[in-house]
Amino acid sequence: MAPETGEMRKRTFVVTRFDPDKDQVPKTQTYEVACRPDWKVLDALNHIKDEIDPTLSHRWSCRMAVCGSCGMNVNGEPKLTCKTQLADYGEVVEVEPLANFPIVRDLVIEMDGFMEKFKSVKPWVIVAKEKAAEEGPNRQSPEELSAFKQFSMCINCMLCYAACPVVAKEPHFLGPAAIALGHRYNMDSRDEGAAERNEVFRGEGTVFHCSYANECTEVCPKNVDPAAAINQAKLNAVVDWAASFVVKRNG
Amino acid sequence: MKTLLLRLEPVIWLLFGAGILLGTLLLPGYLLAVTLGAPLGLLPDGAMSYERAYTLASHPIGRVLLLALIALPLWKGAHHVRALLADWLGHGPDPVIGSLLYAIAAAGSLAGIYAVLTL
Amino acid sequence: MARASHPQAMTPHRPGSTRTAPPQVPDTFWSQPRMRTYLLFDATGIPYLVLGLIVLRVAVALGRGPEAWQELMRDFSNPLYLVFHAIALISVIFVGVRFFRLFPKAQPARLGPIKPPPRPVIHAGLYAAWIAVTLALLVVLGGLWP
Amino acid sequence: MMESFRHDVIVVGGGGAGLRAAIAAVEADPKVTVALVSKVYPMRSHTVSAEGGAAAYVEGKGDSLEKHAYDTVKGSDFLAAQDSVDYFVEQAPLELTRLEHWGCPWSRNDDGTVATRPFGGMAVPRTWFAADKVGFHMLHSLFQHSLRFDRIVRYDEHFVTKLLVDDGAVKGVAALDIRSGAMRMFQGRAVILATGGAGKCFPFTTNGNIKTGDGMSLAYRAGVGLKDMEFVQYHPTGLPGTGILITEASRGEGGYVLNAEGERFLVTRDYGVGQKAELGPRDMISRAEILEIEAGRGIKGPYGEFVQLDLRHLGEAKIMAKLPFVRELSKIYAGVDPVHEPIPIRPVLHYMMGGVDTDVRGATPLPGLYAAGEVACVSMNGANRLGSNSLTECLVFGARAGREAVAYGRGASDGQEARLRAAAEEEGARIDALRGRKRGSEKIAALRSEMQTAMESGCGVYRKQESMQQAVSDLARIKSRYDDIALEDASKVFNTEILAALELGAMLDVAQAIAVSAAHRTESRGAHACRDFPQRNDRDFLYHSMVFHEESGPRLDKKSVTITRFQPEERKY
Ligand SMILES: Cc1cc2nc3c(=O)[nH]c(=O)nc-3n(C[C@H](O)[C@H](O)[C@H](O)COP(=O)(O)OP(=O)(O)OC[C@H]3O[C@@H](n4cnc5c(N)ncnc54)[C@H](O)[C@@H]3O)c2cc1C
Ligand code: SF4
Ligand code: F3S
Ligand code: FES
Repeated sequence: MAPETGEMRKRTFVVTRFDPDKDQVPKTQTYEVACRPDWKVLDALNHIKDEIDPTLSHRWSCRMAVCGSCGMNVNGEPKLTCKTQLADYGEVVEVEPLANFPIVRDLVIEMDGFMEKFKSVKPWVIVAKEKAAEEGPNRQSPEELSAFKQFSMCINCMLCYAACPVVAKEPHFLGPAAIALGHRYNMDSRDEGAAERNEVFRGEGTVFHCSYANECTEVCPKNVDPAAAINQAKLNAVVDWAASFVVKRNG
Repeated sequence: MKTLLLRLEPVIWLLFGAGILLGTLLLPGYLLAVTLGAPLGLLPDGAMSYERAYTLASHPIGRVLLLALIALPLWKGAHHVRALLADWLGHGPDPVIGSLLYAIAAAGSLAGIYAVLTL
Repeated sequence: MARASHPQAMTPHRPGSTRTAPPQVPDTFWSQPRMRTYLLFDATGIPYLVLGLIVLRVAVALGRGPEAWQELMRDFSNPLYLVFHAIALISVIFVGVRFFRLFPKAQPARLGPIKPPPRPVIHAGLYAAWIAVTLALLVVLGGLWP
Repeated sequence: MMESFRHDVIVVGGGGAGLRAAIAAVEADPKVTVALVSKVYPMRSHTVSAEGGAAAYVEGKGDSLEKHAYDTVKGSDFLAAQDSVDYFVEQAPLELTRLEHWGCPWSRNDDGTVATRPFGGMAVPRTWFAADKVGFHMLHSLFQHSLRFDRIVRYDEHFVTKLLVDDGAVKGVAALDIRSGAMRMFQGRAVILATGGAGKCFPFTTNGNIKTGDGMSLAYRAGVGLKDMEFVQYHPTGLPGTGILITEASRGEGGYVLNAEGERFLVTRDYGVGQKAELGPRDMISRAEILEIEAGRGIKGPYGEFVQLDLRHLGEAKIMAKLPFVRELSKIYAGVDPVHEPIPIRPVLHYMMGGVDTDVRGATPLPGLYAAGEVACVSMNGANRLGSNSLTECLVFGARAGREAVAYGRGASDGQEARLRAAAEEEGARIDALRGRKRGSEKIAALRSEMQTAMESGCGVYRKQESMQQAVSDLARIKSRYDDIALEDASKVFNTEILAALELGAMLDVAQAIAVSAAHRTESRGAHACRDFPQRNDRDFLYHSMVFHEESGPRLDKKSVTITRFQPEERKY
């Protein structure tokens, strides 16, 4: 579609391959690709899929860093491949599925466990009495909005799970994105469900598993700062826990 | 034991948090003066004589600070060592190891309280 | 480098799931340069734990009397103790530098009616407190005051 | 034996429209269960990429329902069905309010009320927004809200390949579980299609990889007509090369469109947008850009000529507050920081006004089949959609379709299981035969790009009889070659090659429908601009074009337009 631009550069891609129908364990395969200077890692993968090897499987859709489906480990670091410039890499680029997740096939990981954790923090507005639409929107000041806005920016790309050393070793840990999401609702002035979520936060997948490695925040492509969310959530969970001795809750 | 630990997690985390924050604030002064300055002879004569040390430590503020210097690093240490071992041993924070470490911290803190009160 | 850690880590709940390869988890994070700071941070737990126990001994010695105190001071001049305490000091400083950077954002935007100051202010405040406390302790313990 | 699942309503697609439909259905009846079948996890749906905003009347801003309706009908170049538009504008504020109650982080005014911004073709600022990530926030709010209903059962990463029709009514779908490669049957009394648009028929588009027109093809193959397919929207501000969208909100917030000489040509020259300048409707601005480039006032770049979008005068603070995502996208994908430099832009394919023929209830002529969102054509967009109407459309008509489907299901039968199963098994056999089918000589990627080229040259911003006819015949040829494609991947697990093949099949259906409809309309209306027929011709063409699937090829037909209170007049701003 477009004319050639700038200088093409030859690169070697070392890509994880795994087909449960055939392979016992994942292996790697190398592809030589002449890359445009403005290409992202995802462009190269799509080129491989279209022109070299149609059996390569990977997830992607929006190619604009917002759908969250194209996360992979690139040279060992969790990255959104549609946003990762090849220009920042050398000759050899290693592409693996996101670390810390079981591998379904090639670069595709199993994310159902994540989805369960995601749901377990009750990521919806909990109110004692629901309003009818006819009553009009709630009021929320820009300041109240800013208390949770950052934590609502998560695209569920799961890079933070691939980076977190605790997720790697503790299967039950709720993990950064799920906790950030629960915390997002706890901080929302329209929500009344903090007590319920704090119970989840103190449960099996407890927020206290987090040892503040801050790696989640380092890799997050959307500046959600899940590490901040988790550690705020810890404090809230403690305060809420202490309060539960003072005020007996019904139910 | 696992559930018990889970229940206690908020308290442990609070103690740990206090340890990492307050412990870290207090420790350099103590380390520089008592454990490095005095033995290396960098302090004025008599600064760390028994009488002076005892006077300082037995003052109510002294007792509180001394206890803080015992208990806080213990909790910070126990919690972090548990996390470190989790990485080393290759599975999540282990309840047995955790309990052991927290038991050390708890025992140390209790002993500290006793020692500080009976100065 | 990858090893099967916990294949059940993220269990699928859907009809007809297929066999998966276990997650890629490094044997030890030391093999991952970006994890080293974090590991060192956790590793400072060891000197802290030991320090707590040593200060306990300080308290006990103070309670026992001058002899015990003299013995403790002699021990402290032992190179082993000196080296350990030097390492401990470095650890504490490392913890402070890292943690005082991370601490401000763990403050919720609002705790009930209290609104904490902006993060850079907390950060700077922590450093100021750190220096002040250290100087105060040096002055008092160093015998300059009272 | 093939696994099968039974639910009252089957929703195909987990984007804005699909999620809203599923929620509406379970809320309509406490016993109803819904299967939400989607080829990607719902939060990956392309609704996520919408940036600018969602339109609805707000009190106290000098707005009225009638004004919103008039803007919409005028924007549509009077091809909108006015009953649909009336229902839409009336429901719009309620739907956006519901989303607010469900947690959507709408941007706010200082007094805590919801903020609105101006948008192209809208007479007053009535576009609600959440910075410039509106679709993202709406989709995630909907998805997260949907999680509280256990009666919405999700089947993620299931690719629907066929509608199961029994006794003249739709009774379910057959779907490929992408994960295991197994075929599954979903039985239900009603099916709602919410599969989104088909931008991928074109090479240069704002649409993501999943927007391949599957739902349009499903309905088309089941005998339902596709309506107004020639009307595809070009958005005036896409990044050259990638086609990534720079939202219209950037003009809404005051951005300028400049040519190579730094001239605001929408103001200085007559392109029909009049006073509205940068806030004119998309079709007109896209055409103006093309004319500027043709007149030699474009800037040459590695991906063809472009014009510029200048935000510098807005200042960093405003850009960061209102358009942070625009800044991020420009930096990563165009290498410019809009705070300091203008952004290179050119018209880019964006949206399908046409789609599966439905009435105001979201019902298609085929009993049991409903459609909502971009896949559907309730005819509220006519020949040109106004920016920020379509997100609201997903909610309004998604909800309506959900409720209507439940009501319909109460009186409908289950369909004969054995016959449905036989049809599903047959579909399974077709897919099995296709998987890893080595014989054949055509490559998927090559055919896809030939199709895209044909669409771009035939059905671009400006069209010509000759090039449209060329596209029609090219597509027919590509379609016959499609029967001879070769597939290499024989694995059942997460085989994305077979998905690409199925998607290409769907896109070819849609592309053909677009080209055929376009070629027959020898007038210019809304987004359909013919160089050889520059005038609108209400005498001969004030109707919806319909395309039906026949073995021999697409068959054209027409349908009358519902006109109630706004009579066609010249569209001038
Ligand atoms: C970049 C961009 C910006 C936009 N900005 C705005 C804006 O500011 N304001 C506005 O009003 N509109 C905007 N739009 C338009 C609007 O976003 C879309 O029209 C709308 O989101 C479509 O939603 P949908 O629910 O119909 O489809 P989608 O969100 O596309 O969802 C389609 C769903 O169907 C599923 N699906 C598809 N095929 C199959 C199959 N075969 N089997 C199973 N499932 C399937 C997919 O998995 C997906 O879940 C924008 C569009 C784009 C591309
Ligand atoms: S918190 Fe950041 S890294 Fe984690 S899933 Fe969300 S967007 Fe991705
Ligand atoms: S990386 Fe992991 S340990 Fe905590 S701060 Fe982030 S979740
Ligand atoms: S493809 Fe959507 S985030 Fe990368």
